[in-house]
Amino acid sequence: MAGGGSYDTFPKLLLRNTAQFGTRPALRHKDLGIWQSWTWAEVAEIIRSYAAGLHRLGLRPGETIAVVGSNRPKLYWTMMAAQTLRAIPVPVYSDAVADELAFVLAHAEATLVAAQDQEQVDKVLSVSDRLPQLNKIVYDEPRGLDGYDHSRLIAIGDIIEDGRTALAAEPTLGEQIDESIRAGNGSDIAVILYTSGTTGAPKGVMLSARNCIDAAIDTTRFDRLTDKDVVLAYLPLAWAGDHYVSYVQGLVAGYCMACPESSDTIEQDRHEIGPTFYLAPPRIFEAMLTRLMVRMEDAAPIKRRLFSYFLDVAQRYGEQVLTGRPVPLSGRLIYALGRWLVYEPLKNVLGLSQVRVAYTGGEAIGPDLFAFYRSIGLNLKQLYGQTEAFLYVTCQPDGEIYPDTVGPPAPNVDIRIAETGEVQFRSPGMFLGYFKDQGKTADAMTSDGYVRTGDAGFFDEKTRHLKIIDRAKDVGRLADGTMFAPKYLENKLKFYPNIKEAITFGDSREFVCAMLNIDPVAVANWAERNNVAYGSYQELAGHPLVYDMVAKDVAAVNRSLAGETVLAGAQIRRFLILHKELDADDGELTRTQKVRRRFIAERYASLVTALYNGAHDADISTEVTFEDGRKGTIAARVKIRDMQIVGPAKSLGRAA
Amino acid sequence: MLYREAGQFKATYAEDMAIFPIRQDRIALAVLLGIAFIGVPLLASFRIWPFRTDYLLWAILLPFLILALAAVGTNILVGYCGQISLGSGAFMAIGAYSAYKLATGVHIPLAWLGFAIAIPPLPVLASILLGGLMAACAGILFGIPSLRIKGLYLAVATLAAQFFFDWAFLRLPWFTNYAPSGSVNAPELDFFGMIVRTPVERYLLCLLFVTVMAVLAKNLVRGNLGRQWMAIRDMDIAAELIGIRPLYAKLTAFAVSSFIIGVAGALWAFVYLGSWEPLAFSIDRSLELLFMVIIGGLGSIMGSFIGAAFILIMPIMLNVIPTELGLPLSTQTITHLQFIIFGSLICYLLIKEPHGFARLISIGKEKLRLWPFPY
Amino acid sequence: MRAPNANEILLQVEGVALAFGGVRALRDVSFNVRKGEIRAIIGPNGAGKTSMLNVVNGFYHPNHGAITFKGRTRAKMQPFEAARGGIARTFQNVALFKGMSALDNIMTGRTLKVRRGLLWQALRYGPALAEEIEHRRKVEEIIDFLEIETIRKVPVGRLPYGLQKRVELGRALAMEPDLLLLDEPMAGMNVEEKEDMSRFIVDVNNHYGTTITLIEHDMAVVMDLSDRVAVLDHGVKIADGTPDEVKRSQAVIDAYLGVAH
Amino acid sequence: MIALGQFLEVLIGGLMSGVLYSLVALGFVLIFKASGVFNYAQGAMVLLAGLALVRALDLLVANGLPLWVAVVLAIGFAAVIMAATAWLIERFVIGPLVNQDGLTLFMSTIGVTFVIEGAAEMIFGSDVYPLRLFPTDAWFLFEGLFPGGILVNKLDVWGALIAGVLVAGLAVFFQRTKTGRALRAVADDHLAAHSVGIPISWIWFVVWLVAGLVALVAATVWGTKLGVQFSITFLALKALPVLIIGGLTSIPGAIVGGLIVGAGEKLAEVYLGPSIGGGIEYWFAYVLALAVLMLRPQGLFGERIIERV
Repeated sequence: MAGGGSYDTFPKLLLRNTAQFGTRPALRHKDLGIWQSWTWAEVAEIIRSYAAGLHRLGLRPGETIAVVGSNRPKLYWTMMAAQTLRAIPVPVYSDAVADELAFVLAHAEATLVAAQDQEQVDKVLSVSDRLPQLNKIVYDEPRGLDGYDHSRLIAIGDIIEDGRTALAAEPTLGEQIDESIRAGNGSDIAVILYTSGTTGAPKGVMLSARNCIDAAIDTTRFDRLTDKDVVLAYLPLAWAGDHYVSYVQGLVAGYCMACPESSDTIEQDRHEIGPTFYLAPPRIFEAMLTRLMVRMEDAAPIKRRLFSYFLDVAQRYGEQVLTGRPVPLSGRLIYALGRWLVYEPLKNVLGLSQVRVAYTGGEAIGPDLFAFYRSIGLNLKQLYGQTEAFLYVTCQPDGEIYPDTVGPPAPNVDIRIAETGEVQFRSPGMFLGYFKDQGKTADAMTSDGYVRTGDAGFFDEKTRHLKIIDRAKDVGRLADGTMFAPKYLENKLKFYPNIKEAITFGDSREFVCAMLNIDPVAVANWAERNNVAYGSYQELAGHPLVYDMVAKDVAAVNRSLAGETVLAGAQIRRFLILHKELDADDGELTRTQKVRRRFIAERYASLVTALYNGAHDADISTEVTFEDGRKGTIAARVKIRDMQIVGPAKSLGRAA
Repeated sequence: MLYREAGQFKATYAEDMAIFPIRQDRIALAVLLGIAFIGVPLLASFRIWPFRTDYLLWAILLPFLILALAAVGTNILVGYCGQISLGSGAFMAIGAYSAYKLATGVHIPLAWLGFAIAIPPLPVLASILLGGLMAACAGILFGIPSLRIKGLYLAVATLAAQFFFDWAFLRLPWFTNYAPSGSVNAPELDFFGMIVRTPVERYLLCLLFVTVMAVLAKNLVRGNLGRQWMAIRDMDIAAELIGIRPLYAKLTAFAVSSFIIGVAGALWAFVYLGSWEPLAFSIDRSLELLFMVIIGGLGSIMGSFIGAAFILIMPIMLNVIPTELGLPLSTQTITHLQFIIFGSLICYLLIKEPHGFARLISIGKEKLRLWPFPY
Repeated sequence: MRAPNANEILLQVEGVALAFGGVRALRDVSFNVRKGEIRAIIGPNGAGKTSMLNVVNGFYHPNHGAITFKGRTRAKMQPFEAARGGIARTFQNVALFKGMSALDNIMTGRTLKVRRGLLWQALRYGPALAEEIEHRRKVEEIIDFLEIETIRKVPVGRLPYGLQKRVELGRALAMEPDLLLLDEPMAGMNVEEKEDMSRFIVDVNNHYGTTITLIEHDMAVVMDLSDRVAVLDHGVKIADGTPDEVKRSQAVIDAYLGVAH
Repeated sequence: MIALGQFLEVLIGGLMSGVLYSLVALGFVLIFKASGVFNYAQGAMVLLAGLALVRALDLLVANGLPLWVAVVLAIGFAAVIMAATAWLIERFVIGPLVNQDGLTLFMSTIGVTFVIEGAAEMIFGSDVYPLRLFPTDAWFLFEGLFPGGILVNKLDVWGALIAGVLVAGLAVFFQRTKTGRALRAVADDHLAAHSVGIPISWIWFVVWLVAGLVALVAATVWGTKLGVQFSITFLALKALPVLIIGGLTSIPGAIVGGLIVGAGEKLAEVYLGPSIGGGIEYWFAYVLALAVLMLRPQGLFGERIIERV
């Protein structure tokens, strides 16, 4: 099992991998219909030539190079080549609008940008007037760029070729490259990851090489990852999750990273490559489950009955079988039949049948969703982490999995709970601070060197596992003092296929209200089957039958809340369905689709007041940006629905 | 349900274009070949259950293999190239008789030129293959009209071939080496010293022929020539406009199809019948082959095998089942019933799935791959 | 990179006339197409546009007049000889091979480039397989170029209209033609599909340097894409020149807005 | 002189038998013209009609009914049988296969052939039944001109007369009557006909019924000539070249085709046959059809196939 040891920078790790796993595949990319692949040895040669080429372009140690685009081999190689020259790669979200891109590039003072294709190049060119220090743009796909002026625009392929010929011609260049690899040490800044930041402008998290490598060594050992594993690289490059799993852990464990053909063939490519290690934020698991259920709706009745029967069986025995706890023989037999008939085919169609370890993180996952995947035999585990901790703060070991906790502290991670209930930690993967922002760094750290997570939580007495309640700032109290955790409620609501997004209000108010977003796919399919006519998303969202259907789901959530002592009081009294989908382009969601609660509260203030003043409908008009950047306004009259509160189980018993 | 395709990715174009890209299909094929090449001979030689008598080999497996090969040939012409042919029986006959003549020495007295062409008897294998070649030449000859006539009209041109050769092999004694009875005996099946006599040996010989030629046919059909045929079948004007020469495409289809049918004819005569007369290759044989291709599945090599199996086993089932159930039926009513059931089954199948069994099976396979989802 | 060099004429149509019995589809039409140019032929319905393409393609044989392609004036010609000479074509109402998948349809476009004979293809081993893979590789570039990766293995019969048009363009490109005849490539398409198709046409012209002759009714597209436009009406050429010149010519306005003939 | 006489005799004999072939061919043309189906089962329908007719006739005569009444009743019974068959075929075979391609429909008619042959023989018995509806004795013409006159069989003359009447009747039926026009509309494009409101299934039933009646007429003539027996079904194969030469879609073409084939066959048999082994009658019609096709791919009278791109 490969470890870091004396290899304290990524270029050194690359050389080690070339020595130890030279012929093993390092990277695969579905292109032109088949999976092209490169071994570690081939990758090392390409990186060496690419680094030489970049050096000749004038990239100096300490300078930053931005990387904009989706998961393409040449963009990952740009990061490796930059680190070989001890320069700092700065990945940026590929779907960021021009202004966000301009802010990050200016803040990071990037002298070079690696763009994926014509679309990204145009975005960078449109803001290049605000980027004085940017001198060259390199690109991966030449499509459509023939007509551009090639003084500042160079193809990555050409740089590699130029580097290769230069290395062959001048031996001194080769020595310079080797010298800069030797000179590299653990304390170099390996990468700057800009957080999406639910509040305020993005912050650049600086991570040292030693931070990343030590953290990755612990986790690869924790999950016994070897060079035989395969990972699908499909998440945004700039997200800590993808950088950790596809790039860093790949270098440390020596396993193979597979890039899909394009962003809309991810599902098909995952099915083909069959990854063994899989990370996804909860909304991807949610989307998968919704599509799965919608497809099953249209199956033949016998198949539907068989499917739901075996899902119940999975709910009864799945968890025990997965964690090896004792199961009665009949249960074990019926589960085995279920595995052959439903669970394996299900995972096979989703491309997850070879997954040995799957993690979900970045946001709290609804307990029912989590339990569903484990029950069909997917070894799904929760991890709690942040970009500032370079992902891992806690992660659940294979044996001990509880749906509502995020597991014990990750190896070598020290966690404590401050008196305000905020979780604080110190870990090998801890960040050095925010780039060019000492003020914010100071805020984020405590005097004695702990990082403040901003999340509230506590250690469960029995299992010593950390339990995250909510964002520290968002956990509130109802007027009568009962605790109100909006995130917890929202996750329960989002488990139901018809509800895509939910925002709950209740802090310092008499009761809890919720604003919901219906899932266009699931509800449209339901409307089609029950031949409910609708012209637009807005009309569907306001349809009385849709309100009834969603009301049933909210009632179910209230019933499950009634069973929990701590949160019984926080049941949802009134709710409305928003007339438009929450969208990152309107600033209502972050780039990783997390809800920006405060911004929404201000933007829909008129709706919130209507919720609390007993009105039965409210008018709202909001400004919207369309796909091509034009602005427009949408006005609607939104109806509000009241719910009865389910008394706590005990009292119900007495009253009956 | 049976398919676990996650993780089977294609790293080279050769893998992507393989006949059986999915591992589960490859396993199924290996099992099938295992049974065919090892299972059957073993069971037969030790007279174990299904092979206690030679009936299964002689009456079912042997004819199935040879007719399947002929069906593959017919499918290339009718299924892949869209040229309707009612002359397959004649091409089988040409294959058989020319192989017979070549195996027993050819003597063509060219009286007016004053000399005669004499070819010594050739080894059996050579004569079978050359017989196929002769059938191919006849195929090309009768393929020429297909350049001008299309569709059902073309059926008549091939019908002309059928009746002409029926007549020729009956009336021109030269073909039967002036045999008085009009029927002809197969030469000794001597393959490089090994004499093929017992049913198991005959079965293995045919199995070898069929496997090799089916693979070659599948390669042709998947390759560029196959695409040309299918282009001519789907829309010959568009095919011509992208550079396909209709002459070359149609005649190669006729040639390849007739070659395979010719070899099948030679095998049918030499290995299965032993001694035969032209009636063995009459219009009924052509219709039977056309049935196999259409019910099995037009444009599918596997479909030809399924069609052959169906058309062969169905009549046997029809008269085994009534006796099995103890229904006292006179042989005459049985044949009449057989006609009625056979005809209605054909109509039912054509209505249920015009593209034949092959399409039904591929739909089934698709459903299994997507199990439990409908799409 | 695509300045159409004025002097080199790729196709010269001289005084072509075509009649089906009484119907005179084309009356004495002459025009030329320069190498590397996007040349449009427009005109109201029944003006003889498609017949003109069919004559260039060798599908119809003109009653009189001459056609010179790449310097060679040709006599009576079979359609596959035109294809062999480097003329590819798409059709007004899509002429795809319904029995095959999108990939196979485009692969048939490679027919002219296949060298290996029947026996080699039957063996499909060694050089024969290598050649098949090399053709597959070229077709994959076209699939990538036309962004139809997701429908590679789908039978064309099941594809929506817009995608079928793209597969047909792919098939024509697979022939690596010198002259590409597009017969109303955007008929029946929505705005977004039209934008995509225009982008592809421009890219084909830039990237592969293919000369394109385009028949299209959507004036905005024609005026935007083409270098020169020829206008046909009732089988007669009534205008020829750059889009601006043609827009202003009175004859064209009359033809379109209707003036009693 | 003798050679000329013999030639004339063979020629007229050939023409006569040709006309009989066209009787069967007419059935094919009818169904192809109205539904685009190349009906291989026409031969089997002739057998079915013949068997129904002859068995009914024998039964009625045995019960002492006068000949004329028996014949009319038998023909009525056979017509009812043919109507039932037409309904069954349209309902269970042609209906469901409505927009399949020509080859599938052709194959389905072969399926129908098997069913009809099996059912007919099971119900009506399967040995040879003589039928005497027409005088079959010889008739000598133009004895004055040629020694011994030209031998002509009365049956052939009757056959020719019936064929002429049939053709005239069908031509009028197709051109003048409402159903006839509807038939032609359905033949061109049954979707368009459907959209105009023509009841497709009724039209097809009528077509198959008329074809059945034509088969009945053919059965009366061929039954008398050969006796009602299984081998009548091979007439279908004999009628094919007639169709091809005449063109699949034209009624007059079927008659002209029949004449050419009949005459051609007999002449070839008499003059060409002996030199190359005899019995060439078996395949001569097909080679003749092939030659015609090479000249006109759609037969002498068929419509020219125009393909538009």
